[in-house]
Amino acid sequence: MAKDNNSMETMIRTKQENEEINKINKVVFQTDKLTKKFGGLIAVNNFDLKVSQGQISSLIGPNGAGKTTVFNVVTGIYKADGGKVVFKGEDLAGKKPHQIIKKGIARTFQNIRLFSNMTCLENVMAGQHCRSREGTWSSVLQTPGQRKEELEIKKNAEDRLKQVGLWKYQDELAKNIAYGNQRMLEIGRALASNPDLLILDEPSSGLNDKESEDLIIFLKSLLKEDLTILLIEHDMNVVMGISHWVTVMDEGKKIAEGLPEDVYNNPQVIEAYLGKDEEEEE
Amino acid sequence: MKLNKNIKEKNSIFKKWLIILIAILFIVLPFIINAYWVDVLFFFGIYALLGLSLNIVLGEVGLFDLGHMGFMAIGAYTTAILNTYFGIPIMILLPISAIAAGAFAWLVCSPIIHLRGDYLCIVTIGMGEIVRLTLNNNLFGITGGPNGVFGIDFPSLGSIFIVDNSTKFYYYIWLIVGLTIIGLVNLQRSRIGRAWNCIREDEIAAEATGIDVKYYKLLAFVLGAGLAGVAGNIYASKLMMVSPESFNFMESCLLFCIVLIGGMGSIPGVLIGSAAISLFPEFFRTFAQYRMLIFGAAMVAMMIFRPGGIWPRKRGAAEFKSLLMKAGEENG
Amino acid sequence: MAADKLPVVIGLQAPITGAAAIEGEMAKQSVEIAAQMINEKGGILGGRMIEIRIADDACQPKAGALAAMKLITQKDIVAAIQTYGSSVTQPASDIYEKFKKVNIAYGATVTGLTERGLKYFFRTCGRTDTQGAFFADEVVPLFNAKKIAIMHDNQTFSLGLAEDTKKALQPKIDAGEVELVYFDAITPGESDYTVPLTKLRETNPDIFYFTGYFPEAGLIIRQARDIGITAVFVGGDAAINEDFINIAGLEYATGCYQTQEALIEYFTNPEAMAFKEAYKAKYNTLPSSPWSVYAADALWVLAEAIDKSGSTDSDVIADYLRNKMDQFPSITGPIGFDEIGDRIGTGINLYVVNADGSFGIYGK
Amino acid sequence: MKIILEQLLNGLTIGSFYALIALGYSMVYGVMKLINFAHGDLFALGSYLGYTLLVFGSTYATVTFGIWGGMIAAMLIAAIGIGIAGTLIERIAYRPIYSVGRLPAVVSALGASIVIQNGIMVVWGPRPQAYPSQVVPSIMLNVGEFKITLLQVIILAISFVLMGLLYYIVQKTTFGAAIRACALDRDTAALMGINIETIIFFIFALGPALGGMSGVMVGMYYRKISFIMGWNYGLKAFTATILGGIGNIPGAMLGGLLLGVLEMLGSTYISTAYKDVFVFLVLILVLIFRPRGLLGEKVAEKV
Amino acid sequence: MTILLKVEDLKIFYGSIEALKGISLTVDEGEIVTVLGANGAGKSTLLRAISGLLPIRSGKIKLNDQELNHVKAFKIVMGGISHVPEGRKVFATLTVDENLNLGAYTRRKDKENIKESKERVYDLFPILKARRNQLSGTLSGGEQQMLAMGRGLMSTPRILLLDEPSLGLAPLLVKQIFQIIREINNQGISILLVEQNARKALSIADRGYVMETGNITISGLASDLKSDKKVQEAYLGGAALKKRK
Ligand SMILES: Nc1ncnc2c1ncn2[C@@H]1O[C@H](COP(=O)(O)OP(=O)(O)OP(=O)(O)O)[C@@H](O)[C@H]1O
Ligand SMILES: Nc1ncnc2c1ncn2[C@@H]1O[C@H](COP(=O)(O)OP(=O)(O)OP(=O)(O)O)[C@@H](O)[C@H]1O
Ligand SMILES: [Mg+2]
Ligand SMILES: [Mg+2]
Repeated sequence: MAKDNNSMETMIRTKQENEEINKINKVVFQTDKLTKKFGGLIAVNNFDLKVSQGQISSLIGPNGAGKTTVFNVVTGIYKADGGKVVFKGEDLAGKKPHQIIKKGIARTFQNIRLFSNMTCLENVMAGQHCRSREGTWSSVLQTPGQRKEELEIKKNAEDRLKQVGLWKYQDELAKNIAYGNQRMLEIGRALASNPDLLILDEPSSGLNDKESEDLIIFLKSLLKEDLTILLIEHDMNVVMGISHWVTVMDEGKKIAEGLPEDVYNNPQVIEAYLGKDEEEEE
Repeated sequence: MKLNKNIKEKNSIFKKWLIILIAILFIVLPFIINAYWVDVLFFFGIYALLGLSLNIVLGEVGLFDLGHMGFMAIGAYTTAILNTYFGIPIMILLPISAIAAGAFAWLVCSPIIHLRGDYLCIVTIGMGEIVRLTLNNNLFGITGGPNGVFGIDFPSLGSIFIVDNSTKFYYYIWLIVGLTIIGLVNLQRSRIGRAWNCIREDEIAAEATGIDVKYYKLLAFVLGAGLAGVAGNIYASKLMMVSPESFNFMESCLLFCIVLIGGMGSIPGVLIGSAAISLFPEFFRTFAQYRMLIFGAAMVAMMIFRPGGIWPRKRGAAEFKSLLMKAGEENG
Repeated sequence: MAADKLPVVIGLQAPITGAAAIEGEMAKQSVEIAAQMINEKGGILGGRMIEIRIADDACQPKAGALAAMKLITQKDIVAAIQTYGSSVTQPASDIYEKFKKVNIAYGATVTGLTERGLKYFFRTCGRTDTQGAFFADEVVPLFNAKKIAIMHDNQTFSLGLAEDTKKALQPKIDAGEVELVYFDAITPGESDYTVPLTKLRETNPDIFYFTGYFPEAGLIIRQARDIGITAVFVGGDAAINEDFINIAGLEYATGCYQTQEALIEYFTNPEAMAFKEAYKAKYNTLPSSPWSVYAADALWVLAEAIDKSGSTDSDVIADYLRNKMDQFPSITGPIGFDEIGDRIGTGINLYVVNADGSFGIYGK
Repeated sequence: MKIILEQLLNGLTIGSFYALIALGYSMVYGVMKLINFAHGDLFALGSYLGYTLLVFGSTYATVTFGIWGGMIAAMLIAAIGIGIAGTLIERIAYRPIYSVGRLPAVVSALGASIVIQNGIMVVWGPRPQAYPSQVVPSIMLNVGEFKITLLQVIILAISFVLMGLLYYIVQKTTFGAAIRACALDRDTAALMGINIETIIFFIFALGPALGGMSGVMVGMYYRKISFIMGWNYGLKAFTATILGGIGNIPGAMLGGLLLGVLEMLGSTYISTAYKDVFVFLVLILVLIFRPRGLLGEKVAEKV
Repeated sequence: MTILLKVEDLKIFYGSIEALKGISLTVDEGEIVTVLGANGAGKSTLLRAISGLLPIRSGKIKLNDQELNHVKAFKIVMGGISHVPEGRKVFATLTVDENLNLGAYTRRKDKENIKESKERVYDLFPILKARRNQLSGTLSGGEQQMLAMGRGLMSTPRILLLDEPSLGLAPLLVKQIFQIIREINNQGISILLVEQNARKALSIADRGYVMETGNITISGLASDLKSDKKVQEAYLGGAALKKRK
């Protein structure tokens, strides 16, 4: 994990700064009346979501609200029952997951899904699959072009591994590293595809407060790479700490959106999601 | 870290020598043993080739294929029919058989490739049986029904090069096995091999990582079938005949065992597995009816004592795990 | 002198394991009995004993090729007896040919086998086309049958017999004398054949020729009668034996017919009597399969050829078998071989199952 | 019309045997996710055991309780014997390798199958045996135009009762839920206080016992048994299980019956020789459109 | 107070890797004890060892002076230890209702009481009641966590081992879960709680232990740990939100 120990304050923008950024940035990604049903259950219901270029947007909401389902529809794992997903002006309807990542949307999963019996390095190398093209025959014959590409893949993977702080585990099987590290590895794998939009499903779950903070710093550092981030989170420290924009959903519908602190103080959100702020322990 | 590297290097040097040693042994072997054992080793080679071909599907991608003999049958019959009816030389038919088997795999697997686990398994069984039964029913009157097709030539390129005795067949098959191994090792170390392994580990994650799961599964089937087709070509020309009963379900099961006894996805493992399956019965033939009893018991015992296979594939530094941990601690 | 006492080794390639293991076992027993008989008479070539060496081919072509190699590479093996299935015999015979070893097939009846111009390949069993012709020319008129049903099991032998029979019937069909109303296969190894039999029943045949093996034949006759098929039931030579009666039950088996070459029970020539006695003495029964007796015959003619020609050289033996052997009295009657290695003159009879479970030659 | 109905009945008879064997198969398979190649051979072993009992052992029962008593005795003893054999195989061949995944178990099962099959051959000899006709009743019933043997009716009845019973146990009781839980996740099942060994014992005693019982019934009905018969029936049972949907008891029954009817259709309207080709083609078609089999539930895989 | 659960010098290995290097801890009757620690410290391993899922290399585990070392997992449950495993581990193709029934498997004869317990669980987690006939694999992450907790309560344990119960839950539910833990505790059930949410865990616990790579490094009263410098630095983090206000 990134080692610089910036204090939290410098990482948090003021309200005005945030508003300004929001104005400048254009929307790169949006869903339009997205709907997904499971049998009788409408998990996502005419849901609109906007994500602006170069920002961190958060999607929050009670358990079972349909957040993960939105992600699954967006990344092509489920087929939408209605509505559109637009990325960089292009409708992603009917695209398969492997095509969507090629368009520049990479994701992680709520329950980590790594290639457990492959090494960390291989996991990250696999992430570059959609950015490489050597075919079967050149691989069988190991043509110079193929070797060159393979070297590049390896080089990039090493860089990514270092970036997520897992360099020393490069040869370890993914299933053998600690949980928190697996989360970082999954992010590393997603990053390896050089995405424009990174979608993270509860990246901080299972991390303790300290580790979550490191994660915040890491995610912020990614913005420098011209990356847009959309995340689902339940940890309010993370959500409030890094998001430029927060969307709240409940029972498949959007119930609020706005700047973090607006949402935080929105009575509907408090009612449905945050709970009454009874006296904190300290 | 340095210590670690040293051991790795030593290990790979040791491996290199081991490979060279085994290669030399294989080259001189026909001069030491009699023709019967040369033939036994030839069939070992056939099984090795088949094992390698199934290993692509089963070992690398993790697809249960219990009808692999069907692909070999396609290759063998392509060779048999084109050779006996049109007199096309066997060696020219080698790539043609491979393409025929591969094309067949592509055709029949396309619609079923989305099936999972055991559902795919039964479909491959069904496919293998369909091939065998259709051949047995003398399709279009050209497969010869249960008698099969007789009078297939030896492999030759004109009159310059002809494979016509046990020793030549032995070198011929092992040359092909050798080339196949090189090709497959290269594949294992490429993005293709990685994509296959990813699919085996987690299909959904693989798809989300940008791997076209359907395409790569089909690719594995087509390549595996193509190699099985090559094996079929050589097999047909060695026996000078083909008949449907050589491609029955039991044989497909034995191929499955080859891959698992050796160790999924491990190329040395496949060689060991095919040795076990093809040599064991020869050694124990004197036990007559008890032979298969022992064979079955050995299979069970093998899995109990080495469930991961005799020579499982190792990845990265899994072999030096404890060392690496120490190194990691020093560094970190 | 010592060298003379060395045994003459004959190979026997047979399915000791696998689905046809029963045939292999009987062939082994029969050949060993025959060897024992010859040896008891003082052996051949002036006192050399015969030794049998067995290679198991599990009734598979590949294993058959290996078994042949195994026998050939044993330098002291003079000739080989091989083997049960036609598809196993075929690749093996090519190998023997290449290594110039006389090999005599005992259970491979497919017509085409001997027509490949092989020099060292012979067989003591007949060909399916003789049997087919017998059915067409003798049996059909005998029962005055007009509508004929033929059922086989799609295995080499059975299909061969069925097709040869069809071929032999063709002139009569063309002349409009008879009608082939049913010609289809069943899958061997199953238990229930009522579905194809019901289909067969609807064609209402006068005669029903089943060319498969006894395990299925036993089931088929019972199930056929149960669903009301009354046609005359005739089995090919692999269909009817004691086990057939066991499986079908005597009430069903009685009155079934069989086209059969050489059922050992009916041979009364001295060689056959001696063989039966020796076999019974050891195993307390007779071999239920005709093929195993042909295997014994194969040993019988090989011994004669080696003894008479005084040589263990393959060319000499082959030449003797092909040109000099004539009406040699073997267990299943006089033997000689024609140009292509087929046995000359195998008599085929129609047998019937009697009410007491015994077999009789029909009409005698 | 009569012929169609008659053929349908024929198909259902064959199918009911497949279904009966598939029931036991599906139990083991559904719970342990083990492609139990040995199941067919246990079935064959049951057949031989019943044969031996009827020929030698159960004369006492037959004398005392009549022909039906002899049959019941043979069936029960064979069921118990095969149940024991099943648990033994589980102990020896499968238990040591559960933890390493499913595939090694496939090889082990294949090995066990080969051992049993050749064991039967060594003990009883390679020739097929016939159940003696005097120990099996051959009463015919006339239903309208059709003839059905009493035995057939009884066999059908027994298999339907067994199916109902199994369905109830597995789907409706807490014990059944425990069985299904074990199939999903053994560690967590243990945390519920489920004794996994009891469950496995139950599965591997009952499944093969059902197989053994079917073996005796098939022997009595068709009379001919052979040491290789298990392989064919095992494959058919596997097919039936998949056709119906993995781990689904009614599915296995439906799959078996359907398989019988499909074979009938294939051999009546196409050709007997292409019967199995037809069956497998239909199976493949079904799976293309219903990837989880006919009654297979949608697997709850959430991403 | 009497000691209910006692772990003495426990060592656990995964193959050749030593995951626990000699752990000792106690849980008294009626107590809430929390175990904190970074990822991979061995917290889950500890719980799995206590409930009999892992072979013990050396050391002792005792429940009320009864040694559990070689007792099988299902018997340990009967002894009164209930373990809600990490990562929910609901039985995906079973319905919610069936999952709960299995939680009460050890007393399955006791139909009446099971019904009662189930009603209590449904009262605690009303959403489960609404989804009682849904296959649990299709529940949302939080719903699954609730189900796992509920299932754990069904066996009416004397001590409940909770492995990260707040994982993946919405803030509202996190609050509820901790309240429920307290409620359960008030009913006399002892609790051994493994949590990443150290702040919350320490606020409801009586005592706490801190684990680092297989060892216990700090232990003491929860209130002491909360103010401990090292603990604050490593596990509590600076609460960003607080500073914003
Ligand atoms: N494959 C599926 N089949 C049936 N229902 C499903 C499926 N996937 C999700 N659901 C239902 O859809 C609803 C939304 O689920 P989703 O996983 O999107 O929630 P979530 O907002 O991510 O919640 P959490 O924060 O707890 O993860 C839930 O009620 C869930 O039960
Ligand atoms: N099945 C296993 N095989 C090998 N090593 C394992 C296994 N399970 C856990 N480990 C290793 O044991 C150590 C302790 O793991 P454990 O799961 O107990 O940690 P934890 O404290 O619960 O962490 P987390 O907070 O991430 O849940 C880790 O280094 C982990 O990699
Ligand atoms: Mg979610
Ligand atoms: Mg843990």
